Amino acid sequence: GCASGTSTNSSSKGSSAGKDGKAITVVFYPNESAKSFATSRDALKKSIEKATGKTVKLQTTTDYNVAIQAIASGKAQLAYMGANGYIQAHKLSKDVVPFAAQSDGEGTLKKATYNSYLMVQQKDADKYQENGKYSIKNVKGKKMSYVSNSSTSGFLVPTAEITREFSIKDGDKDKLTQSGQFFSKVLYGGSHQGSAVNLIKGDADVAAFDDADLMPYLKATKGSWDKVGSTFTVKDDAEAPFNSLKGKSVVNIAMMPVQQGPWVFNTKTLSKDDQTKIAKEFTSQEFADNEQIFSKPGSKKTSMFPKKTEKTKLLKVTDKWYAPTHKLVGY
Amino acid sequence: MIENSQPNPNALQPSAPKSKHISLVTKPRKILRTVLAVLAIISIYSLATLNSSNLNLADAFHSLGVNLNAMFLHPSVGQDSWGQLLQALVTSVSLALLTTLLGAVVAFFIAVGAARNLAPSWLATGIKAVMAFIRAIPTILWVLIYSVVMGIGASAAVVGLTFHSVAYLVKAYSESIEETSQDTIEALKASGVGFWPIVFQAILPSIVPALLSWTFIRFEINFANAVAVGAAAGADDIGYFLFMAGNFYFNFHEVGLIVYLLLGVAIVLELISMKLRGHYLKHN
Amino acid sequence: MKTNYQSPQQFYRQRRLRMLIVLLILIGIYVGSMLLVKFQTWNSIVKIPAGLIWLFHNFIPTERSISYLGPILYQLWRTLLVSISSTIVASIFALMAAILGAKTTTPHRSVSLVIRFGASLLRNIPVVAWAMILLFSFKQSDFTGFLALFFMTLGYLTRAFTETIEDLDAEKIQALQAVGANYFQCVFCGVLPEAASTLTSWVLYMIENNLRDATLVGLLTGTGVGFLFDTYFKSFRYDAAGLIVLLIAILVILLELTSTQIRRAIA
Amino acid sequence: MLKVIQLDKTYGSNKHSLKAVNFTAQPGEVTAIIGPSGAGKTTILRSINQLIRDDSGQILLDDQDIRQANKGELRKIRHHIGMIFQNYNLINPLTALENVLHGRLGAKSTVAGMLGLYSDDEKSEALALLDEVGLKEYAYQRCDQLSGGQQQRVGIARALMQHPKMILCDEPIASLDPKSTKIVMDILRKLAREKQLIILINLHQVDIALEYADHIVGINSGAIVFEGPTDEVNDGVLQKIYRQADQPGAVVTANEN
Amino acid sequence: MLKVIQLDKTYGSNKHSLKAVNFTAQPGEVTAIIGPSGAGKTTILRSINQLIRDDSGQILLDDQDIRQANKGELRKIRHHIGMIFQNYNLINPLTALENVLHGRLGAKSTVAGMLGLYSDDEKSEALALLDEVGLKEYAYQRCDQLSGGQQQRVGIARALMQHPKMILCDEPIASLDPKSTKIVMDILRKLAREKQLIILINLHQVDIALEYADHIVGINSGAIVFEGPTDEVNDGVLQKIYRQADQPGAVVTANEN
Ligand SMILES: Nc1ncnc2c1ncn2[C@@H]1O[C@H](COP(=O)(O)OP(=O)(O)OP(=O)(O)O)[C@@H](O)[C@H]1O
Ligand SMILES: Nc1ncnc2c1ncn2[C@@H]1O[C@H](COP(=O)(O)OP(=O)(O)OP(=O)(O)O)[C@@H](O)[C@H]1O
Ligand SMILES: [Mg+2]
Ligand SMILES: [Mg+2]
Repeated sequence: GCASGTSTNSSSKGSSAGKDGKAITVVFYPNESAKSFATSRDALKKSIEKATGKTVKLQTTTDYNVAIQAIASGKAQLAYMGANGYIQAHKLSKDVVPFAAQSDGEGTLKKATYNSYLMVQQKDADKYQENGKYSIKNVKGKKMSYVSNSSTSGFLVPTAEITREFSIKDGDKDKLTQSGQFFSKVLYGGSHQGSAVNLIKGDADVAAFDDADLMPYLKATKGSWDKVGSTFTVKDDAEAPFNSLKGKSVVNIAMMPVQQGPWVFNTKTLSKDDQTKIAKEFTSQEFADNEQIFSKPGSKKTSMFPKKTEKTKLLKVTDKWYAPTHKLVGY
Repeated sequence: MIENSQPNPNALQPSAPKSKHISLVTKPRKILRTVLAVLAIISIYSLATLNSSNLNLADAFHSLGVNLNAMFLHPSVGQDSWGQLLQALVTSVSLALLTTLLGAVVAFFIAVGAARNLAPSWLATGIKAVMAFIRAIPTILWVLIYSVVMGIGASAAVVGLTFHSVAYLVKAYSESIEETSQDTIEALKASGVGFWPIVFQAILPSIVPALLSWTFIRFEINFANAVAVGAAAGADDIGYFLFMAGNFYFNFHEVGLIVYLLLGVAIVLELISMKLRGHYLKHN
Repeated sequence: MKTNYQSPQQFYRQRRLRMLIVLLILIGIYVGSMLLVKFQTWNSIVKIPAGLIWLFHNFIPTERSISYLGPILYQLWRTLLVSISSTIVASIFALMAAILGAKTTTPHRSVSLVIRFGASLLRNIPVVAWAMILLFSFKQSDFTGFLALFFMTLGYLTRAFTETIEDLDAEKIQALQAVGANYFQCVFCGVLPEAASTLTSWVLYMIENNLRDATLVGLLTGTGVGFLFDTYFKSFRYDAAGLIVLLIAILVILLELTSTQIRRAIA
Repeated sequence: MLKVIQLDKTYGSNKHSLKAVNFTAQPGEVTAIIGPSGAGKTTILRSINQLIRDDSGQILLDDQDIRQANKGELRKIRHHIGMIFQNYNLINPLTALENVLHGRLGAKSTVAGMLGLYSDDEKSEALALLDEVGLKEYAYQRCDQLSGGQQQRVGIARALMQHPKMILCDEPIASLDPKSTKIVMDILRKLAREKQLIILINLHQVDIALEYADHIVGINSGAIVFEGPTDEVNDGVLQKIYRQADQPGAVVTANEN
Repeated sequence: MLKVIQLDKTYGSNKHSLKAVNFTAQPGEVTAIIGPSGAGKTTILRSINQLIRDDSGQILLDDQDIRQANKGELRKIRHHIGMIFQNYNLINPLTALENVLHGRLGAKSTVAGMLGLYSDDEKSEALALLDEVGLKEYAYQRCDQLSGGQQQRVGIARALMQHPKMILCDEPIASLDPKSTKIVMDILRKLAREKQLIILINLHQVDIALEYADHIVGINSGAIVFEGPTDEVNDGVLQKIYRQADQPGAVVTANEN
């Protein structure tokens, strides 16, 4: 359906477009900038063009700040972000408003979360048990690995969990981020995979990362992805950087739910009309059935949104729904 | 003349010709040695206190060998195609060309104001301080600023990178200008020539080889910078593929291939610069 | 180039033609690149002031930033140490490489070529690739940052030193040969003293440069002022990030002043 | 005619470099200023075209006081005073022809000067001048590929391109070998005669001065100690001019550089 | 005694720069080599201490053929041949004293030379030599702060530090003003007389050669056209030596740079 998109292109120029331009710019977070999502991004572009009749410009970036500033300043009209990133952008500009997020397997927002973990090596797992239950009491003084200091699931959520557990004061939060203070050493893996590798190789005692990024490499050999205390083992056919780590196992000692990231628009530079059109298009069933955007459950080829079940789709959300993350971030 | 012997008193200071032992150490030599000693001590102290996090050197070098082997002996295009990579490479080269050309033109005019033999001292010092400040701001910050102001894309990358380009070249150019002999400038001044004609007719031709060589060095740096931050501004350059291959897919083979491509560009560039410089020095 | 022209008019016509061609080529390159990357020259130039205003508006340190001063100063100090030590260690190796690699002092042409190529290799490996090469093997630590700076500095200094030595007057070295001095004596008593002040300038400049590249070191090491900048930057504490930039600028300018002073004193 | 009247110059606060200097130089004549090193020869020459600003006195070129000229006027006056230097001071990478044409820059507008836009007439004239100094074949050669003597002649052609009333030469032959010296001095004398120029030359070599100059100005420690036609110069005069310089013996150190 | 026998040298493949050159130079005498530019003066001098390797012939210094010496021997021979250059070729940032001490490098072990370890005796001697050339006060001055004439004298002291049998001078005074010229030439002549050195000087200035040399070697286009005591040089001889150079008129171009 791209033919219809181009035909209305010129007619819509002066009218309502992005208030300062004809094209709608969509910016993607580094994660979603990945090359393998190129098809998904193109499909998205077509959908938006179809819905609004305007040209769409896709912008990938490798820097979180650039993405956040772009949507906050209104230079981009549309963005797909992480929950934390959204909160930051919303703080910079109230015009940034969420309008859709991925649902849970039931097609509702109830469990529209993914998981972030604190994991340890299997051989050390016992040390983190208290009365047969896993706890993070013992992580103090250990070597810690985060993803990067702008990640939601690989940094923000785990530090919030640790802050809560150890009742760390607000002003001392930075202590969690630097070597030789709370932790004997703090590492940044640069990516979820990198953080996991830090742990499995033994450079870190404790590592934070999420499920979505590690599923291609790890399988749950005891328990499941939804249970604390489960054991995960590197798959035999895992690709780099795990190819030399086959068979190694890790155990999750804590699991924190993270809210799915929202699609947001900048209400100041995207016309009301387009806002409605896009929101409607994104939350439609037709959109959820687009295989280039939603990969089928269990499918080999991953698209931007992997479906847990057939019911998975995008649902309408508001800023209110993100209250938990607001609380986590502190504003 | 008498007045030229005025540096004598301090130059004579190890004046012990009578005594048996004659020292060769002069004051500047002592200062140099002190500076070197201080730097050496700082280095040793800093090396000793470096946190190497109980690194196992044998393992480290082994894994280094394995990685280098994967990168440089088994390069491959990974999941991208040659077409994509080459096109992105061209984009990166274009970014570097744009930032270098823009930088060179802007920098030349500013450099005239920053050269001590042409401009008043306060102006030269002022400009140089501002340039030092600009260079202290990380490139990624410039890119961020301009993607906020102009939107993500190549334009932001170009403008952001050009700032450093200008700041660097102003320093380099103004130092080249300062090296042109005051006498030649004076010769034209003595025949009643104005400021800008002197700049373009006397100074510019004299420093062309130096300008060329600085500009090419800067091109090399701009190219590296374009690769490093172009991707952040969404310029769709080779840096994006490098970032993806390195940070997302951990594909050493593809990183190796991209490094080879970058080296190829660098070598071609070096050959061109050698040719041009040789040509200019010999023939013009 | 022809050295005989029919008339000065023809000479100037030719010269002007050549200039025109060069100019056209440059403009061609510019326009070509511009179209390729979709760069809008005029639009961009007009927005430069807006960017500067945004910068000052957001990055001016506030009173709150003062509370960050402690850790910032400490990390700045650490970073300075790493910049200095990596530069000094690299300059020792670079000096040896340069003496072996400079056309005037090389024992053999092939050695010179190998060294040039090696230096070019070191200079042109991008940061991301360094990060991969070093991070995977040497982990995230001060040491990794040191190594990265070391290799990059080595690449640049080898080139700079080589050119400095080649620029020396070959006759001066010959004068020592004529005295009966051998290779090492010529190098130590002739080449090094003659080049010393230029070499020192380069070393001092590189220290400054490495300090500026601290952001990159931060990326690799998770320490140093670069990492702090990264943390503040990514958590949108722009005032603190601005404070770091300001302090780095001040330190760089101070270093530049000291190094000018030192150069003057050792001259 | 050039008339220097009561010219005084003090560098810094202490050194009195020129003390009430008076002399004249006539068109059609070669006037040589001789004197020991540091006597003030260079200072006089540079005061004349105001490359250094003197403290007091008058410098009359055809009855106009150069010292009173404002910035614009000074540029115009300078354009009519050629200057030749010991180190030629040409723009090395440019051709002889271009260097000669630089003599016209002072008469051009800023833009024309910046772009080096010369008229066809000017170009022909430059070539003719190069021919006059015997360098026609070298017109398109880079200046740093010329020998010292040839470079100095390019310098002379550049000065002539200014259509000067006067040429100031600061030790024009100090870097030249004897043969080139002869060529250059012959040209200068010829120019004085044929074009009725005022030619003022600072010289170290007394023999050359006696051979070529019509008029000699002797200076010692900033004061004129002799002025008169060349044939009035005798050993006594020379002794007076070089008073401190002729201590015998090889070791003359302090007053040498 | 230095005996050059049938020395031949061809640069590249075409140019025959020296053709069967024969001459001798005696200790205690100043021998000057004169000839037009490009005649081969520098080539002869540099062949003597083998800075350029000649093609054939013999160079006998006190009956030892320098051309036959192996690398180690050559270092020793060179150590006894001082060399003075037109551009002095001192190591600028070092003091005059250190530059003079460089004269000892040829006699030192590699390591001692590298580290500049000189004995107290050597240092006193260097100071004495600087005194001899009139530069005692400048011993601790950087060389680039000295005037040309002073630098050249440091060069002479460096050569003397070698305890030479012979000093080769390649246009030692071409960059000097007349007064410095006199000082330097006086020193060289005095050295020849007092220390019975062989002093071989390339000169452009005929007048200086005639004034200071005992023995003159005239060369033109790579061939010796005159050799004999100075008083045998007359206008005819000079004409022969400078054959192509004395075309009359201002335009002497091709053979000048
Ligand atoms: N820029 C200056 N600052 C201070 N003193 C100066 C300056 N230029 C020249 N002098 C002094 O003024 C006096 C005259 O110098 P001037 O250069 O005119 O002498 P000169 O006769 O040209 O000498 P020379 O023959 O060495 O060129 C000298 O004592 C010199 O030291
Ligand atoms: N390295 C070289 N390669 C080729 N030809 C050379 C080289 N050096 C000198 N020549 C040629 O050898 C000839 C003799 O040169 P040489 O330098 O010995 O002359 P010279 O008498 O010292 O001249 P000058 O008085 O100009 O110093 C010249 O024709 C010169 O062009
Ligand atoms: Mg003077
Ligand atoms: Mg010669």
